[in-house]
Amino acid sequence: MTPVATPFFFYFLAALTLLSAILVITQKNAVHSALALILGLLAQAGLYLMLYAPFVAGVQIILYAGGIMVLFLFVIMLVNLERSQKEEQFNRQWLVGSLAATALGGLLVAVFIKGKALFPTSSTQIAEASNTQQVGELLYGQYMFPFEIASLLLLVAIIGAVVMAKKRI
Amino acid sequence: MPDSTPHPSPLELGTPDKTFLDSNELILNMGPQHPATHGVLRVILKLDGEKVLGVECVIGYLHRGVEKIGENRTYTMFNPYVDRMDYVAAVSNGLGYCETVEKLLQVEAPRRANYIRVILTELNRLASHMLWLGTHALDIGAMTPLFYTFRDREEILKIFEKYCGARLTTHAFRIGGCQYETYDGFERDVKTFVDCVPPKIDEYEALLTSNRIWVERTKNVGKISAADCKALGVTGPVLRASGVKWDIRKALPYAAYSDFDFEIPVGANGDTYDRYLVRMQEMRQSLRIIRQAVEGLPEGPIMAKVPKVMKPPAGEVYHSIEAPKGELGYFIVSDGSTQPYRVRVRPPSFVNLQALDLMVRGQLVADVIAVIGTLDIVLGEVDR
Amino acid sequence: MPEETKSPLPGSAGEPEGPAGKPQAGGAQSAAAAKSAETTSEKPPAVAKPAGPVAVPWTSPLVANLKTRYGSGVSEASTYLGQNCLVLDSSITHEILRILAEEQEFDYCVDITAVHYPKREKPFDLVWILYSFPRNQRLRVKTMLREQESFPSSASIWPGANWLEREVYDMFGLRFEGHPDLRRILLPEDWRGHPLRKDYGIIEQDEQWVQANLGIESGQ
Amino acid sequence: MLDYVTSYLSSNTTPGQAGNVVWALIYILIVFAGVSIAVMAMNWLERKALAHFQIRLGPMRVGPHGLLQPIADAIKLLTKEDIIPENADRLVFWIAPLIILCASFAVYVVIPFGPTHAITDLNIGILFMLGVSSLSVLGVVMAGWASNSHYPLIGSLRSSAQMISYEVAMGMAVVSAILMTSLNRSGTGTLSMIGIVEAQQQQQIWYLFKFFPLGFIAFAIFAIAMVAETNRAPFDLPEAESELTAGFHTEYSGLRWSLFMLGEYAAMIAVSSIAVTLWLGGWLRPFPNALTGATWDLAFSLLPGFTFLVLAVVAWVGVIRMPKHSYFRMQTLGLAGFAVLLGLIGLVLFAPPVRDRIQDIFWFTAKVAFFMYMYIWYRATFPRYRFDQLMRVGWKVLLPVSLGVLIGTAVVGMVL
Repeated sequence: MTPVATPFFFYFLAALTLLSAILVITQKNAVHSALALILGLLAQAGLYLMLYAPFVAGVQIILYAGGIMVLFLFVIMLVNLERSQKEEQFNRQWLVGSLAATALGGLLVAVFIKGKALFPTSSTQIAEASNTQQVGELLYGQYMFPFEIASLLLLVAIIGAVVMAKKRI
Repeated sequence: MPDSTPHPSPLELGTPDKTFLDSNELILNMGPQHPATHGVLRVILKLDGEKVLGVECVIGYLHRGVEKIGENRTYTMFNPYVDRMDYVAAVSNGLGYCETVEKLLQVEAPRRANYIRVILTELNRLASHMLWLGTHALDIGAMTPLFYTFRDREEILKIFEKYCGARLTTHAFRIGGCQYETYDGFERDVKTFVDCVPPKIDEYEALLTSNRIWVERTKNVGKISAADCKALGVTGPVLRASGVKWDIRKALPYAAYSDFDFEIPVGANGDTYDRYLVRMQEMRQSLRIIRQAVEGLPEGPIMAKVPKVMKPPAGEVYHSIEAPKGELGYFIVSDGSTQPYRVRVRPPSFVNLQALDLMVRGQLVADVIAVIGTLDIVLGEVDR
Repeated sequence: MPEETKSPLPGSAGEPEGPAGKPQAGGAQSAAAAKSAETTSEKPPAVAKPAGPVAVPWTSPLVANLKTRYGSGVSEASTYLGQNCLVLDSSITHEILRILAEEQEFDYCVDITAVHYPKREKPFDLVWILYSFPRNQRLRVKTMLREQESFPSSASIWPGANWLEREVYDMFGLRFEGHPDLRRILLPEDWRGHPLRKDYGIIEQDEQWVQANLGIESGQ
Repeated sequence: MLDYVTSYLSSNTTPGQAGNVVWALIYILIVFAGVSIAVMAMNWLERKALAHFQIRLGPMRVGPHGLLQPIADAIKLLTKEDIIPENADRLVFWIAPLIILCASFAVYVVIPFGPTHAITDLNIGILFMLGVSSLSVLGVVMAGWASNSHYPLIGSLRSSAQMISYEVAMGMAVVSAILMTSLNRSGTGTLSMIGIVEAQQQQQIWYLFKFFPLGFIAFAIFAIAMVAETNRAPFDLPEAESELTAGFHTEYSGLRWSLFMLGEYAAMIAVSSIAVTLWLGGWLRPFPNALTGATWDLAFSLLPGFTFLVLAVVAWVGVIRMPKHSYFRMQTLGLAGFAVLLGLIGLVLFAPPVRDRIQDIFWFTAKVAFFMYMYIWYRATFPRYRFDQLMRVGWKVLLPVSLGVLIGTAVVGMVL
C-alpha cells in the first residue's frame, strides 16, 4: 500500500496549521480565535497521521479538539468579550513582540543550519498496525514513572482549580 | 414570609455586566410566550447559575375586567361571563356564582338540580385535573400522559356537550337550578364513564407514580409547609398536600355534598410529588361522588321559582366553593337593583400563584417549571 | 354560628339555615334568621320584597370581648343570611385584625377587597374575609375609608395579603402603608385611573397609554 | 481501468484497505445515501411509533400511512425562509450545523456493516469514532453562542457539559470492551472495528455476555451514556422544550435546522452501531459457531428476504384494509406499489449471490434498529432529568461503576 500524494497533503496541512495559528493571534473575537485554534489542532492531527502515528492523532482529536477546546469555548463565552474587542490589538507590545519573534526565528535558523547532524535523517518506521501497542508499552513500561508524575501534577492542578473557583466549599 | 425583593423594573434589571467568575446574578425572562408557563404568565427569574434566587411574576396580560363587567350586567347576564375565568373548570365557576346569587335571593335550588350540579362539577374537576396532569407531565418531559389524559377528558367534554351544547365554557347552571333536564341516557353515559376511568387513572399512575425520574423530579421540589400555606392563603390540593385536611365540600358543605360519602386525600411533605398524589386521589374520590350522585339521582323539578327580573334585597354575601384549584369565592354586594353593586371574585389561582416565589427559592430553573405546573394555575382566572 | 350548614335532607330543602349549629355560636339570632329565611322562601319573592331578610345583631363572646375593649370602635356586629360581619372604625381595624389573627385563630385571610360608594362621606368600604381553620368559621370585617386615606397593610399579619392589597390598590387606588411592594398588579405600571371605582366607565380606558404602548388608536 | 475496478471484487478486505479509490468512493456514496435514507425512515418510524404509543395515528395524509411525510418535510424545510438573527455571528452561525453534520457522518467511514462492508478499516477505528463524534459538541457550542440569545446559550452550555461528562463514562465502558479483545488466545488486542467483531467471533461470545455480568454492566453504561451523548430523551435537557424552548437550535430554521436534525439522527445511528459492534457481535448472525452446517447457513441466509416478504404482506394487509372509496384510490395504489416493492426486494434477497453478501448487513441493521426502537421507547416513557440529577448520574454513578468494570475486566482477564 503506497501513500498517495504525500507532499501535497503535507504542505496543505502545514499551511493550514500556520494559517490558523496566525488567525488565533490576529482575530479580535476570542471565540473566533478559539475556533481557529481548533482548526490548527485538527491540521496537526492530520500531520500526526502522516507520520504513521494514528493513535496520537486520535488522542489529539479527542482530547484537544473535542475536550479541552470545548472547555475553552465554554469559558470564553461566559466572559464578557465586548471590552476586549474594543481594545486596540498589539497594544504597545509590538516592539517586544517583534524582538522576541526575531530572536526565536534566528534560533530556529541557527539550529537548522548548524545542528543538522543532531537529527537522524530518517527514523525507524514503526509498523502502523502495532503503533498503538508500542505507545502503550512505552508509556506503561519504560516511562511509567514520568507518566505517573504527570498524572499527579494534573491532579494537583485540578484540586487547585476547584479551590480557586469555588468560593464556598 | 416570602418578602418580595425590591423591584427594579424589568428594564432597570439590565444585563449582568460582571465577568463570569465574580458574577452571581443572571436575569432570565420567562414568558409571556413560553411553552411552559401555561398561558401568558411572565416570570422574571433571578439566577445564580441555574439556582433560583427569586422570581417575580408579571401578570395581567389576560385582564378583562370581569368584576367591572359584573357591575354593568344584570345578575342573569353576568352568569356566562364567569365561565371565562377558569375556562378549564367552567362548571365550577358557574356553580359558585349561581349559589351566591341564590343565597342573596334566598332561593334554594331543588334537590335534583343540586345532584346534577354535583355530577357536572365533579366531572369538571376530573377534566381539570386530567388537563393538569397532562400538561404538568409534559412540562417535566413525559409526553405520553398528555395524550392519555386528553383522551379521557374528551369523554367528559362529550357528556357536557350532550347536556348543554357546549364543551368548554358550558354555562350549565342557571340561578335557581339548572336550565336543562338531563338528556336521555345521561345516567348511562355517566355510569359508563365512571366505570371506565379507574383503570385509566391506574394507567397514568403506572406511567408516573413509581417512575424513578418522575419521583426524582418531583420529590422535595417546591416544598411548602402547612403554616406557609395558611399564611399565604393557598388552598385546594396544594394545601391538602401539605397535610391540612380541609376541603370546603366537607368543612362548609354546599350543593348536595353532605349527602355523599368521600374522603379528603392529604399529603405529608407538601412537595410536588405529594401534590401529584393528592390530585390523583382526588380524581378517584370525585368518581366516588359521581357514582353515588348518579345512582341516587332524585326525581323532581330542576328549577326553583325565581323571579324573571332578579332584584335581590340590598345586602352582601360571600360564598365559596371548592373549585379544582382551591377556594373559589364570590362576594356580591346588592343595592336592590337588577345589577350587582359589586362582584368580587376570590380566584384560587391568583392567590396560589403568590406562593411561587417561596416555593422555588434555592431550587433550579427546571424546578420552576415543575412548580408552575404543580400549582395548576389558569391565567384566565389569575388575571380575570 | 357556622354559616352555610345547609341541610340537604329532603323536606328541609326550603330552609337555608340548618338546625342550630355549634354550641359556641349564639342560638338566639339563628332562630330569628331561620325564621326570616323561612318566610321568604316559603313564598318565593315573585317581586323582590322591599323588606327582604334583615340583618340581626350578632352576639358572641368574641364580639363582647371586642366591645369591652374598644367600646364604640366596634360600630356594628351583625349577622346577615347567616354570615357574620363586623364593622369597625378605621383607626382600630388594624389592631383588631391582628387580634383576630393572633388571639382568635382567624389564621386564613381569604380575601381583601373594597367597595366604592361615591356618594358617601367615607366612600370606600374595605372588606376582609377571614376564616378560622380551628373554628371552621368565616368572618367579614369591614371598615370605611375616606378618599386618599391610607390604611396600614395587613401583609405583616397574613403574608398572603400582599397581592390582594396590590389588587385593591390597582383597582381602587387605596394605599396601604407599610406594604412591602405596593405596585399595580394587573394593569400596567403607568396606567392612569382605577377601574373599579364607580366613576370609571365600563368602556373607559387610558387612551394615552394605549396609543403609546400598543400603537393603536383605541382598545375598544 | 476496468480491471482496477473489478479486481477489488475478488479481494477480501475493505476498499480502503485494498487502496481501491473507485470502490471506496462507491462505498462512501452507498453508505451516505443509506444513512440519509435511514434517517428519513427513522423520522417516519419515530413519528408513527411515538404516535401509537400515545394513542394517536401520526402522519396519515402524505402518502399511504404518511409514508411520504419525510419527503414532504424535507421539501418544506428546504423551501423555508432562511433566517439569521440580526446580531448573530454570521460565520459561526453558518458553520455550526455543518460541523455537526460532518462529525456525525464522518464516523460512518469505519463502521463495519460486514467483514468487508466498510469504507475502510482503521487500526484505531474505535478511537477515531469517539474522537470524531466528540467534535459534534463543538457545533452545539458554536450554534448556541452564535445565536446571541439566552436560551440557545444556556442550552449549549448544558449540552457541552453533558456531552463531555458522559463521554468519560462512555470511554471507560468502551475501553473495558477493547480490553476483552486482548484476552483472546492470540494475546494482542485491537482498536479496529472489524478486529473487535472478529475477536468476538474467535472467542465465540458476544462481549455482552463475556465475564458476566462485567460485559453487561459495561454495555448498560454505554447504552445510557449514548442516549445522553445524542441529547435524546430522557437526557434531552439541551433541547428541553418546556424550559429552553428548543435549546441550542432555537434560532435556527429551515435548511440549517434540518441539518441539525439530520446530524442528530445520524449520530444516533452511529453510536448505536458502536454499541452493536462492541457488545452485540456486529454483523455476526446469532449462534455463528453453535448452529453451523449447510442447513443452518441456508436458513439464516434466507431470513433477510423472508423479513422483507413479511413486511410486504403486512403492507398488503394495509392495502386490503384501506377504505374502499375513490378518495383513497391513490393512497391504496401507492401502498400496493410499496408492498410490491418490498416483495420484490425480498425476492431479490433470495438470490444466492445477493444473499451471501447481504446477510451481514441485514444482521447489523437489525441490531441497530433495535436500539433505534429503544430510543423511541425512552422518549415515549420517561420524563426528563433535571440538570443536577443528570450530572450526578454521570459523575457519581456511571463513572465509578465504569471504572470498577474496567478494573474488574482487567483482573478477571488476567486471572483466567
